[in-house]
Amino acid sequence: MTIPESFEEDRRDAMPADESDAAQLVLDIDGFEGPIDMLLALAREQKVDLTHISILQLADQFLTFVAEARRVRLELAADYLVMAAWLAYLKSRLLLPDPDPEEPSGEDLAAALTFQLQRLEAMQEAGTRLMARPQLGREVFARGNPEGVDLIRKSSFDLTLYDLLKAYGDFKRRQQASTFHIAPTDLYSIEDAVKRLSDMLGRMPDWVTLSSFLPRNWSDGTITGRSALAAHFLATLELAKSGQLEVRQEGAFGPIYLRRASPAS
Amino acid sequence: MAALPPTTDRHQQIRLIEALLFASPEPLDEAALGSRLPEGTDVAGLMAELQGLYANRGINLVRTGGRWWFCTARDLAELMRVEEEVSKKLSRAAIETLAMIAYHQPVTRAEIESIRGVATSKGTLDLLMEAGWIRPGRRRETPGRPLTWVTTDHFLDHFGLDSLRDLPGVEELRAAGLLDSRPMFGSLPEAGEAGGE
Amino acid sequence: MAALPPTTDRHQQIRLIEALLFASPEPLDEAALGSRLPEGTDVAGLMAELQGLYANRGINLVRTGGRWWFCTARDLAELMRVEEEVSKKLSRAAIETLAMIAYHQPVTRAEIESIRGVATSKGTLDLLMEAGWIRPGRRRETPGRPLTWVTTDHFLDHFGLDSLRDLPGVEELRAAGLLDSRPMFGSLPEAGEAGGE
Repeated sequence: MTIPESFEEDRRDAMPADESDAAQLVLDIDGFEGPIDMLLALAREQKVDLTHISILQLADQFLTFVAEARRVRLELAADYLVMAAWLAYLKSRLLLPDPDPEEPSGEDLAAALTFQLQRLEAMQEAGTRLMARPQLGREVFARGNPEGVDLIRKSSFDLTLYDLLKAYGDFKRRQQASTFHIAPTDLYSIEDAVKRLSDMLGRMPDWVTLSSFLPRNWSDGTITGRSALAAHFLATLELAKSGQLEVRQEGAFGPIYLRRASPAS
Repeated sequence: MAALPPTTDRHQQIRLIEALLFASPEPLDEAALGSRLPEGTDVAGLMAELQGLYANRGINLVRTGGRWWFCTARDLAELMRVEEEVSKKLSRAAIETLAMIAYHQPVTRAEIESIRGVATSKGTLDLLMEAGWIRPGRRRETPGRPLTWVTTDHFLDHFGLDSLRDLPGVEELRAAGLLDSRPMFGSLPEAGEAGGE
Repeated sequence: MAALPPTTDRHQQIRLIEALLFASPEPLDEAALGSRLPEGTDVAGLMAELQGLYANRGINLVRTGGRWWFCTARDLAELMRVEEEVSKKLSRAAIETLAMIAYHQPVTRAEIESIRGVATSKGTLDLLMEAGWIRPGRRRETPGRPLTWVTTDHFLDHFGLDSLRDLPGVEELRAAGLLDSRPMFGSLPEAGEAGGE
């Protein structure tokens, strides 16, 4: 890595110290900007041009790292787990004959990964080169005390787009803060939903949609309305689990029907 | 490029003095300049040479109160004098009002007041109109036919926007960090989100 | 003393340009300079001559983003360098994000994330925008109409670039196909929600 760790902004919690190599690697995760950045660092260790790296070896190294991290119970960001799953898939595609001509071949996938690594490397180098240029106010200076000549016909108000957006953002935030001040007390609890469903089910022996159980004025798509829906859905699962209720759904996103569990079934 | 250590060479010494005076927000005396040069350097001699170099230029090197500075040539003063406009800062209320009009246009003054929750002074709208950023739009066809306000083309020019559609929406402001909501509720989508259009 | 009307004489024209650029708090384009000179004046020719006059001086005449300004000579950087306050140091994430925007512009946040393979932490874009280096560009005419980000003229000034074509290595990167911001394969892992925060 050409850039010292002190540049990092996305530090994760420090890991407990351990003598093993794995812990050493684990400690190093602080130095990476996500899984592709880590893969790039591993690839550089192969000390060949990125187009000639061994993708298999790279995948193995990464998978070993993830396995070790799990062994020492390090909580990895989801990005790393997704990448590990993808690399395992890539590995299988590289090692096994292609089962399905419709899907991209292992070589195609490896090429895509190589490109991704090259592209990130290019941008990391570009960033370094950019920052190495003489910068205004650091190595190069404009006139220290310009008298000012108003030449360009422009508004005399000193307002940038940033100021404008910031003002709107601040306003929105204040508005949200006041909205949310009372919102939490309106959320529907699962306990309430279980109680409500249990009370009503006794009177409804036949299939009824879940939504018809929702309290009036709570099915309007607001946060509180959605909290009622979520609470009632969880309550449904809870009651089904304890055998008090049967649930039926025709297909994904279809309406959910419930009825009192008949003692016979 | 790696320059020669400039302090050893007379030409480089002059160049350094030139750059230092140019970048300094205030005039510098010879002691201050000398502190950037090797001990024993003939600063006064260098200054005289530099002054000569600029004698006929549009910028002159002058000394007042024992301190040196560059200034524009006196004889150009007549041509340099332009209607000197001081750049003014807008009040927070004015910036917010402009943001409301930008995001909610066409919008009436009463609507701006109800969104912001405070009264808008007539002066604020006048100021924004004077800056050329807003103009009256159509009247709203409601009782009292109130005037609406919209932004101008000059508004787009000033902020480097191609069209009003290029104003970031609320979600994008949030994503850019301009709307750091409290973490607990940050993930909850807002009820009845207006989307900032 | 009353000077000759300087606009009729080439030397005086150059002196006036010199003084105007020297006094202006921001870079000026040739149109702005030309508006102070008689119609039909060869401003570009005058600029070339003036630039030549300052080529070896401690102050140089430079053009970035199509606008002219004086600044201290690059080769004096070592002697002029001011230590940055620690707070001004950019994070690696911010530098990388700035490079993505500079080289891939206009680029959406999702594209930046797909190239970096990690979610953009809140505040990174905010920071770059506050520095005056980036701004929102046009929306992409694709589903969701995402906002794009582009660099500003101030970005060019700050890094001493005449235009985006002068970004270090940009032609080689383009020729190597590395400035393609499309995701390569749908099957490549996308930056997850959880990453990088």
